[in-house]
Amino acid sequence: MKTLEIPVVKLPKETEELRREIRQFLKEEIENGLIETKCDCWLSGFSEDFSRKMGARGWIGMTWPKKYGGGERSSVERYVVTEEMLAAGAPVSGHWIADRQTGPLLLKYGTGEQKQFFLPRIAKGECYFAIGLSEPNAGSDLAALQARAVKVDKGWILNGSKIWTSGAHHAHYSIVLCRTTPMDPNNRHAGMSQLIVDLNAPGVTIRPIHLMTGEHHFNEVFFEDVFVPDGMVVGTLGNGWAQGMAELAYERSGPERILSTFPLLNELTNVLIEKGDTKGLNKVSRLISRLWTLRNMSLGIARLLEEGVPSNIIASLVKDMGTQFEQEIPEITRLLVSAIPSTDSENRLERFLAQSILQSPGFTLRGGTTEILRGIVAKGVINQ
Amino acid sequence: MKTLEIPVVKLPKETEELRREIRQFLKEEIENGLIETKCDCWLSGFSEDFSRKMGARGWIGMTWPKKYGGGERSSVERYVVTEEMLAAGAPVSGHWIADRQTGPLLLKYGTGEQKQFFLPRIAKGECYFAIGLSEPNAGSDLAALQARAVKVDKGWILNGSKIWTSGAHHAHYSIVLCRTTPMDPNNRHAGMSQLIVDLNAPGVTIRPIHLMTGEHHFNEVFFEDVFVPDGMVVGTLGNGWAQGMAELAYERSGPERILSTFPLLNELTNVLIEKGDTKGLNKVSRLISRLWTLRNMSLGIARLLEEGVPSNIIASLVKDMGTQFEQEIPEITRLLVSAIPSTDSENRLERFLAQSILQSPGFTLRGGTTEILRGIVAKGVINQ
Amino acid sequence: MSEMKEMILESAAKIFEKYSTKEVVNDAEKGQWAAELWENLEAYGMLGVGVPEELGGSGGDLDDALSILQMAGKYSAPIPLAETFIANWLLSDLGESIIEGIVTIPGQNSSEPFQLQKSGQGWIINGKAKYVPWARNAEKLLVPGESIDGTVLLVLPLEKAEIKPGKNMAGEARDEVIFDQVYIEECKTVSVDYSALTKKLYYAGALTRSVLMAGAIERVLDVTINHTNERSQFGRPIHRFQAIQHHLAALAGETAGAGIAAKYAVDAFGTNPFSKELAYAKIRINEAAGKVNTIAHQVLAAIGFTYEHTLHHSTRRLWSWREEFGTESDWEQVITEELLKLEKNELWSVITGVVNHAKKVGIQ
Amino acid sequence: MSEMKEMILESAAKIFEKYSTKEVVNDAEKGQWAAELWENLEAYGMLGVGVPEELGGSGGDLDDALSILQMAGKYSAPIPLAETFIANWLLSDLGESIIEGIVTIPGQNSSEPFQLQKSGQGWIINGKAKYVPWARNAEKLLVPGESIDGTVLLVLPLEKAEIKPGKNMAGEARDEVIFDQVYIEECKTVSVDYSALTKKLYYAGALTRSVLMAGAIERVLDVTINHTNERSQFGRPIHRFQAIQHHLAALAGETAGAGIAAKYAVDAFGTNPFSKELAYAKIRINEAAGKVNTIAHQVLAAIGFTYEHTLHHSTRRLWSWREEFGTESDWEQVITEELLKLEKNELWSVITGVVNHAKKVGIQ
Repeated sequence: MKTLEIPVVKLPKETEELRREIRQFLKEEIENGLIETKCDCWLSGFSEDFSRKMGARGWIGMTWPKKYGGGERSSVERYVVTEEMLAAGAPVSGHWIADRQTGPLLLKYGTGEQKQFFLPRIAKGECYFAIGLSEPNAGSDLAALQARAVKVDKGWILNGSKIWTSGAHHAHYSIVLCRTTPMDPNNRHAGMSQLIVDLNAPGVTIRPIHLMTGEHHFNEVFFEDVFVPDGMVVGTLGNGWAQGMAELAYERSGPERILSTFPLLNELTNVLIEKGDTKGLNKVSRLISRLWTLRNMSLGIARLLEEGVPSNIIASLVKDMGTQFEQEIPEITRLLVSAIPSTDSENRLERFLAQSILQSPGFTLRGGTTEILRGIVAKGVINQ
Repeated sequence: MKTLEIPVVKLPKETEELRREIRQFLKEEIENGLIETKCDCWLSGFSEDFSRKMGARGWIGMTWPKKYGGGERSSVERYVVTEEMLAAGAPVSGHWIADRQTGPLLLKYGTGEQKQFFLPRIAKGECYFAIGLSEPNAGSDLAALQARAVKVDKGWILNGSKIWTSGAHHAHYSIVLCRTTPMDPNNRHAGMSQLIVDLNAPGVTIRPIHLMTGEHHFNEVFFEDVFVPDGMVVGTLGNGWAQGMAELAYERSGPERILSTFPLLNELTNVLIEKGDTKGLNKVSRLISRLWTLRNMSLGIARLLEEGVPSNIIASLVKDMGTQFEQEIPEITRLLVSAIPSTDSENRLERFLAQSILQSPGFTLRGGTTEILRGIVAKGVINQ
Repeated sequence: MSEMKEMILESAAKIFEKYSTKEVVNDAEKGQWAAELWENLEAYGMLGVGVPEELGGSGGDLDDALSILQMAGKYSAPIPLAETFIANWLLSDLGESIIEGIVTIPGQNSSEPFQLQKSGQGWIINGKAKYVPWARNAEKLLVPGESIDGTVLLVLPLEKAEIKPGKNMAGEARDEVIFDQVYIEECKTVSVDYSALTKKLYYAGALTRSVLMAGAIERVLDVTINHTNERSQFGRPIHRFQAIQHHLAALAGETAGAGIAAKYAVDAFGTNPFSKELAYAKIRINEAAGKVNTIAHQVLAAIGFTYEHTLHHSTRRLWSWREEFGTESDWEQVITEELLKLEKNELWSVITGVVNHAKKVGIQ
Repeated sequence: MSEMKEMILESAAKIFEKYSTKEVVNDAEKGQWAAELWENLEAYGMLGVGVPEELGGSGGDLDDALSILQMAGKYSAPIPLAETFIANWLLSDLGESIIEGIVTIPGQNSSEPFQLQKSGQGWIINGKAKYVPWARNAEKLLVPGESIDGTVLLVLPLEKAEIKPGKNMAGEARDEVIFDQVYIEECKTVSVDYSALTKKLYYAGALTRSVLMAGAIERVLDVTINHTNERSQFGRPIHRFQAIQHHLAALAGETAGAGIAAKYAVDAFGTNPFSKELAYAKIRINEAAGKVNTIAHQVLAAIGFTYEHTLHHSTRRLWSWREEFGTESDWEQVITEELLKLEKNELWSVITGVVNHAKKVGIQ
């Protein structure tokens, strides 16, 4: 079945050097106590300093044109940086969305000014973006969104609110999907636009949503008569839905859908090797085989996306399977070792285990729930 | 939640003696080469001789009134007989349906003549019944059935066909659910009746449906102008749907939804103990814990049914969970031992493994698919 | 259900409903002792249920006590009720009166016996216990001890102990208790066999966690069903979606399974405190806990993942409790050791509890 | 895809379509040799793909050969194509010409080397091989052998062998071959290292089963999707039910996973016949096989469970093949042995194939 075909990607030799460079950098950061390994670091590991250092090394906006501060490197090299960071549990959440989503969006749809202004700042690791998609009471039904902007002289007046906005309290801007013409119940996807909203603008209120762990990563963002200049409209007015949905393929098949709990798997492997626990390592072997497969799928899709091949179905598939895999790691780990999971523990395994267990419900919810993804995949293969 | 409450059943001391009696009997039958242990024996283990012997010992129709050949024993004692037979993989398929379903149905709805005629024969293990419910193209949508009977002098003329009729080629009669008034699309459940059809009557054709294993257990049964005397209508004309559905609770929570692959689990345990394989036995321990739970649920429902407490929801639950459990046993087994599953193997474990693997798809289909059951359970708990 | 039991449960329900509210549970996580909850349970005699009146209890049977505990699990009650019950059982089994006030026991079977040294009228105590539920709030700690006269069950006052605060994943207090050359004037000791005592603590601990979890699972089911009734998506209540229905069915199955497993464990514990049914139950309920949490969070989606919602009161407790007093692996190993003693084809005898030919099998 | 490859695959597809029909597969199960299928593949040079022409092959590369094999898996082709390919690889790797006619190899790594004794112009052969695919139809058997000169790769004519018929769960011929003091005039022998040879047989066997399974899984997906389009229930095509959609999504996931795993395994085998990627692939595809079968049978319900339907051609093969040349457990053990040699924090190096600081890790 063509829809499910994924190419084999051979990583070029040069990427090996890149990996070693990253690992050396990370080793020093960790040894100097500047960063700390965490599970689910792309949501919960934040460091302005670290983001700036990554920018300085050219590891943000890697594939973008040099004139916008990018590195004009291949998507495979970008992939390598991303997965090395995740495997090490490095604090990458600050620039994550801007690098993964905002950059490509602006490159595709942004005006010259937008590109000129935002991309170099993002690439330096100094300018963060937040996603402005979900709304209260809309849940998975994104098309039900109600935020609206009304045309005024030289710009738009935005009202409404967004929810589950990760990192909004750190971010400088948000790409807000809103209605620029009133909702048509017969075509709920029409009349939406994407606006770049300055989160420091008057009328913007950011309210933390504490997770059940007590941590603060998510926010509710309120827009009350926020003025958005004309120059901050992304792409075509009314085309926001299509533009927003195109982002999703980037979001769904990346290594962050596979590796969120990798630090735990690594630590588990350490412990089992030390104990010489072959039965436990048998389980790890099974997980490696699954990870190997998922990573190859994810790499193949990165290649397809680079080539412009539509990959929404297969990307949805990888997200579904990858996040299940992420969730399985803590469940398998706890049965192989004696550990009392605790976020305060001095024992790495116990700490990673607690982080993984407590964050794991989010894996299969964020960026499209399992239920939504399976619907997409099923419809995709039926219509073959 | 009341719907999910199940009582604790303490098996009376007397049942221990009963168990020993059964085990002694089975031991002799096996040692004398008269029967052979098989997985899924209640579908695929057939022996007229064995059924007759069970009848002679009073192990069929155990709870029925003595005047109808029953033993007036408790439902718990009946449960004990049933589960002992299944655990041993004994050839009980001949009388299975008649004992489990037809007897209780006739006791509840049958005429005096029907009870007088059929029950003693069933209890002797000499008269078998087949279920006449599913039809071609109806699948899980039982209410779509089309078999119909038209009134004539002194009886009915039946036309139509039934499918997936297990054991019809051995059975003497079938309880056929059919329309005695034409289908009303707005009330598809109305106008159905249950008829006792003599499978040797003119106009009845039984065509084998071979399973993918090549075995013959299922049939398609065709009725072409089959005359059914008035005396063979069960219960109230037009009440067939309700009568038929009431049977289902008996069908769904019995030990045959838990123990179909028990002979394999037993053999696996033997092998692992012999090897002193503690990690393997850890897995068995987990399965035992699950089996213990399921059996306690099943026993509790048997008690509820005896007391007349509606238990359709919880019975559906047990069927769903029990059949998943039955399916898991071969999947776990094959990873714990070195074996080449084969129905021809001289090694018991390899033989049971092949039987279990090849029959296992049926477990979660027969008697209500997993999908249907989950719908019933969900609606049941939502409407609390 | 007996009238007595019904009365007890009704009173307990009222107390939990009133004093184990969302706010109380959240405050407890921040370190606030749920004093009103505890005091009311005490005032109504709930803490002494299951212990004969002549030993200071309030009557009723084991089953009554564990029904109260299951309710405590359902209401996420942030108090050492399980620990108090275990202390009661241990003492009353030895014919000793139970202790007034807030009592706790070590939460894992890891602590070495505390050392007692006679010193003048009193004792010098040395010892460490990790992961002690609510040690910071408790007045007494019940632990195995050792003096030159042998091993004892020791009831220690906690005023002079050093307490290092800790918590489990649910934010429940799990503190470290350190006695470093602490002089104590009075302390109750009862001679016991050390290994029997620690085994008893472990099995009783597992029973309490099983029952607490069965209660928490009930709550998760209730919360989830309510959510599917109230929440709409794509224009209809989400329980109309087949995927949600399948989640609910699986959840109901785990709830029913955990419920019956807890019931049988309670029943078995009454006649044999080391019954293998306790192992089966802890395994099965642990297993249920993981599944239930996954399903409930999936159904409630983002909202159930917030601190604001109460779902996590139950789910975080379930994640924590399944690790306390034995994981699935730990208890599997207990069963395995018995299985290894079995003769051929005796598995069915183990399941049914009826051995062939009146012969004894290894497993009890 | 190269033009050459496209051509090969197109021809192969035509042959399988025409000669590996439902009837041929069913007849094969009853013992009928699929002669037309074999002869056509032979006539079109398909059997020699992947072997240089100078060694009797028809050119093309390994990838081409395995693409044909995947198609054979998809069409449930009841012939020893995998065995022929393995024989080809072993011989051509040794610089030997490949063998004409129907060749097979032992289907499990269990057989002891066959014993050769020089006798006049010929040899006396003793040995047993179990579970040999289509031995009853094959002309030659390729096995490890042993003579006083050492271990050899041995190509034995089968006319004089005793063949005890057997079958796997799919009804594919898996026979026992017995040479009991059989005199043979001519038989090809090539000196080889015994353990290298058996390891090669095992790894190559696993590769072929992985690829066959990937093909069979594709077929299962196709059949299942078609069914959900054609079958209606409660008044609508069943693919409209969310539960069915979830089944399809899971099935698609396993299919994609198995497909990519097979591709990478083929790729890896070309450069290293003992690559750990073969282990990963066999594990992952075995795992997929079980899931795929469960899902497909659940979706197709009773109809897919009958002999009349063709679903079982694929599912029974999947159940059989996952046991051949290593279960998940067997291959996990192979990986485990390499993991045990790892230093701390080197797991990621294993996954990426890039060691830190240009240092070698144990696993290759």
